[in-house]
Amino acid sequence: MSGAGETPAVGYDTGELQTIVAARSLAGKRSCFIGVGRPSTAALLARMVHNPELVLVYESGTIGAKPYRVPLSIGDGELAQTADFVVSVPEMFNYWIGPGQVQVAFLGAAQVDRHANLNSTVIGDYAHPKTRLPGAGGAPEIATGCAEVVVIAPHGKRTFVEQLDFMTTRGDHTTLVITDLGVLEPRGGELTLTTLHPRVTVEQVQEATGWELKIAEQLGTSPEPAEHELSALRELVSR
Amino acid sequence: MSGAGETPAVGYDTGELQTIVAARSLAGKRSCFIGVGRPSTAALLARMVHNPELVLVYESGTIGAKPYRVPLSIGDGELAQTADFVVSVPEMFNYWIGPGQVQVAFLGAAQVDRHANLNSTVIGDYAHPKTRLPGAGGAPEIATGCAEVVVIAPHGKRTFVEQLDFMTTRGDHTTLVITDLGVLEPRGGELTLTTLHPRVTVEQVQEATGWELKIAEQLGTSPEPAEHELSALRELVSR
Amino acid sequence: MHAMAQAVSLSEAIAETVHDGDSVALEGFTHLIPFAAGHEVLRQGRRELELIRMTPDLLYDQMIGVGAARKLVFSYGGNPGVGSLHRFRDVVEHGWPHPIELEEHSHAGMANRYVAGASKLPFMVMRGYSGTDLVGQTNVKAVVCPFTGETLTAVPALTPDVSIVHAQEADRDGNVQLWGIPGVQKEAVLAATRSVVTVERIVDQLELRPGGVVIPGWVIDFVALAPGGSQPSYALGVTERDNDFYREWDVISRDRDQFTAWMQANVLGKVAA
Amino acid sequence: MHAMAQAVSLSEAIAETVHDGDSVALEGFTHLIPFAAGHEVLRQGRRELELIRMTPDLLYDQMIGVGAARKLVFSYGGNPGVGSLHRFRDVVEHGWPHPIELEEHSHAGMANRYVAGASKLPFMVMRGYSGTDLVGQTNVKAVVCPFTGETLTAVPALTPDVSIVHAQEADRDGNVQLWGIPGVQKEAVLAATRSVVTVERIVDQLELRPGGVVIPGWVIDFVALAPGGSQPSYALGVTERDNDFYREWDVISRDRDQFTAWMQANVLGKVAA
Repeated sequence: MSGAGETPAVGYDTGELQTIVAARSLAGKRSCFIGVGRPSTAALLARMVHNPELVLVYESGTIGAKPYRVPLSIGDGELAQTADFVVSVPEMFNYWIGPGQVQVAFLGAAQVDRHANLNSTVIGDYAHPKTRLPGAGGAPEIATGCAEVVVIAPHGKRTFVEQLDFMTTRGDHTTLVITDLGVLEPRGGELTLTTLHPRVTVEQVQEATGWELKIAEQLGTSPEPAEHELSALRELVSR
Repeated sequence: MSGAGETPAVGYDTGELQTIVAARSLAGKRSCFIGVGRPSTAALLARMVHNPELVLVYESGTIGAKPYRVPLSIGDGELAQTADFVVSVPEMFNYWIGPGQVQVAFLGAAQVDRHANLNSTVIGDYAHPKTRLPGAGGAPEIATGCAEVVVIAPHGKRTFVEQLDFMTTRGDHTTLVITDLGVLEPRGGELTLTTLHPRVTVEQVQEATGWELKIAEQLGTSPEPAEHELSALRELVSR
Repeated sequence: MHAMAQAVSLSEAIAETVHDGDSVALEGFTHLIPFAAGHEVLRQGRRELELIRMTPDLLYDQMIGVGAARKLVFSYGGNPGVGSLHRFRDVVEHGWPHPIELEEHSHAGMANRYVAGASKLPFMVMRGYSGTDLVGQTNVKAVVCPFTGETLTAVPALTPDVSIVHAQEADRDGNVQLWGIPGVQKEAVLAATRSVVTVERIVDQLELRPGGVVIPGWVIDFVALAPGGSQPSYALGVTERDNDFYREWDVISRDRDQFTAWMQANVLGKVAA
Repeated sequence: MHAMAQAVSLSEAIAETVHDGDSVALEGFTHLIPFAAGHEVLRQGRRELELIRMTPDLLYDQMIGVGAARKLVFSYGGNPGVGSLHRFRDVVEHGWPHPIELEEHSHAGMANRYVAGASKLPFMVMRGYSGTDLVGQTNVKAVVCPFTGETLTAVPALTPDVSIVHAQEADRDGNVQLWGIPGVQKEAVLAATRSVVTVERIVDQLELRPGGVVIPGWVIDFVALAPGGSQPSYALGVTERDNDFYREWDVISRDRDQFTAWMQANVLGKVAA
């Protein structure tokens, strides 16, 4: 999708790679629903490098936002000022997200299970949690409304768990899980390692996953970040 | 409410009187929902003479419209141009009319029964009507959403009928029925003649009503149109 | 998932989207009624249509009168401020030119049916219909609130095969903006399987207006330029409502032969824009 | 039926509308969060509140942290883009300063609950919740579509005793206009029994803006001038979001004593505007 035939970059970190791989997944897509943090960075990078026409949708109500900087919140003023149009929160969920008018969603989570179900509510017991997380927000309906859901999460046993402490969001529509080690895709209803990032081994990924991970027979390797991808990303985050 | 102590007008017609009486009923009201024709004329007259702050609401979505001329349709451009704000039709019915945010509604009808139920659908049998009328429009939900409903209709046996051919709109919220002969009000669940227009007799009203009409013990008389009411009305319709 | 709206001629947009037997909603609440598009549907000879529209108005009087409709789904069939729609009355009262099926609602019901369609929900809940004779002549059901036990009314989603609306302007990517009375046009487009928006003008870039409603090009199939395309209705700020014609229609449409001659001379016999 | 909104001081508006034990919604989705009004509620010493808000944000972290809440009804309790709300975590994880009840929803659920409240309907229908663990921790029920037989989710109406929102401007009759991200503010005001709108400025006449949302004075109880009243959130075109403070809050709020001192110095010990 990118990288091939380009000058490969050197000296990037795994977070940068993860962002770049996520951005590549938006090539050719019409519209993407994004939250804050890495998903937002990846989607802005996609608009810079792969897909200048990509329509960015934030749950705050801004449709077609074109932020110059990575916004801190999903409601920063720049999002409203640069949007094609802005709608109320009820309209956002009822007319745009629920009916599937937004093609792709980028979501994060504290825990992911083998069916790509997500937990963003609590670590531990709901009534007496070890860690209270922010909660559902827009994720449950975004995950069932959008046709394609891309989960972006750090790969480790605390995140990729055998059993969620709380099932906040269903994984039925998940098409990709992009981590800092590789890419998982649903195959036969279960997340399967299909792509390794450069220099990552299957054993490393299995070690960072809380269940016995299915491995695809044809295991791909993510193309190295191209120089122009990495420089665009760094320029973006420095703004 | 008006007229008393004013110079009485001479040489008006019964339609003008009906409009003037309807306009007086809007003194002290916050907001009024209106359709086209006489109700619209009466509400504009009310803003000229009795209640300059009256908020006019048309089902087309215009809230706080201030038309200079009596509009031909409920969607004339002047209504949108002069409105405090304009909303979509779903918002009009769901947020403004249904919850009772609009205080008074003016409605017309082809048939009215003794409970102030209205027919604006068909004369004759529904499947094979003698006369097909326009139908419900906004009336049914306006009539149950607004706290006070004022029906404005010509007084005759074709209109004031023993039995509606079709019950389009429920009369539960009706507070006044203003005709060209007098005013009816619900008393004990049944429309009762409470006010006669000048020089109209009870017998005339009974003759023009298709059921045995209840007559209030204390029967009032509508004040004659004041000169300033009639001149304002004539100036309004001449615009 | 739609591709970006294609800007095409009106005749191409209609030919690509409207087929015999389709359910078709041409919306616009008094304002922005898509007359030019409706006339093109007639010129292309479409028949057996299920015509959906809150306020049939003159346009559906014309479409019904030439025999294009199999069914009418509506909530107010009058000539606003003037009186009857004579072709609508004639088809209901005398079956001319051929009988059609009626499905009749209130405005609140129709509006919520479009909301359900736009939301891709099978129904919406509302208060209304109950205790009226409309219940027996329409398509609503009771639904009980699971919290309070109150019985409310459920109206089924409207999901037209095609929705057609008119707007003041589109940009070169097919993003549309309309302003003034917005009616149910956004909902109609979002609820439909296919959609056409006719516009007064194409601009380089939409400049958002007070009260402006944007419908993005990626939920529209075709955008077609049709200046004056809502006349005798109007496009606020561009054209004016031809109230005189609304009154004249009362005369033209009263008589079958006069109506037929008028349609031949002014609609059917004209060349597509 | 409301009388026209009265323009009063913020302290009077809060004193007239917010009482101990009330259910109170202070809305504003990232944008236009009514901080000044919330701080005034705290200065007036209100307790046992049922605090309703889609995104509790820093304001509810503060209100929960000083012990004003009996219950929190919400859908996302985080510091947007920064991380945790530490006072919210502390009350849930350790019951400090005292345990509170949680009622937790999704954004779509909360938004539709406000829609139901604004529409004076007992519930709204949506797709969501089913198949998640949220069902067991919240207040939703199943409802069956009477047309298709599909099982959907019913969410109950939100009808706060008081809703408080912030807007850019009001005119002298208390008509309010806000623009930028409109969130659920209109719905929150329409759903409430009593309402307060704080504004950046009073103008002679509202001039409608692109994206402007008008809330007429006749559905508002009190309008109060509160320039900068949504800081560290913002009012588009008037103030800027203080992203640095959102980051600082992560430090201030981590420690109970530091939080308490900060609140005393910056909120509770200040004189009402």
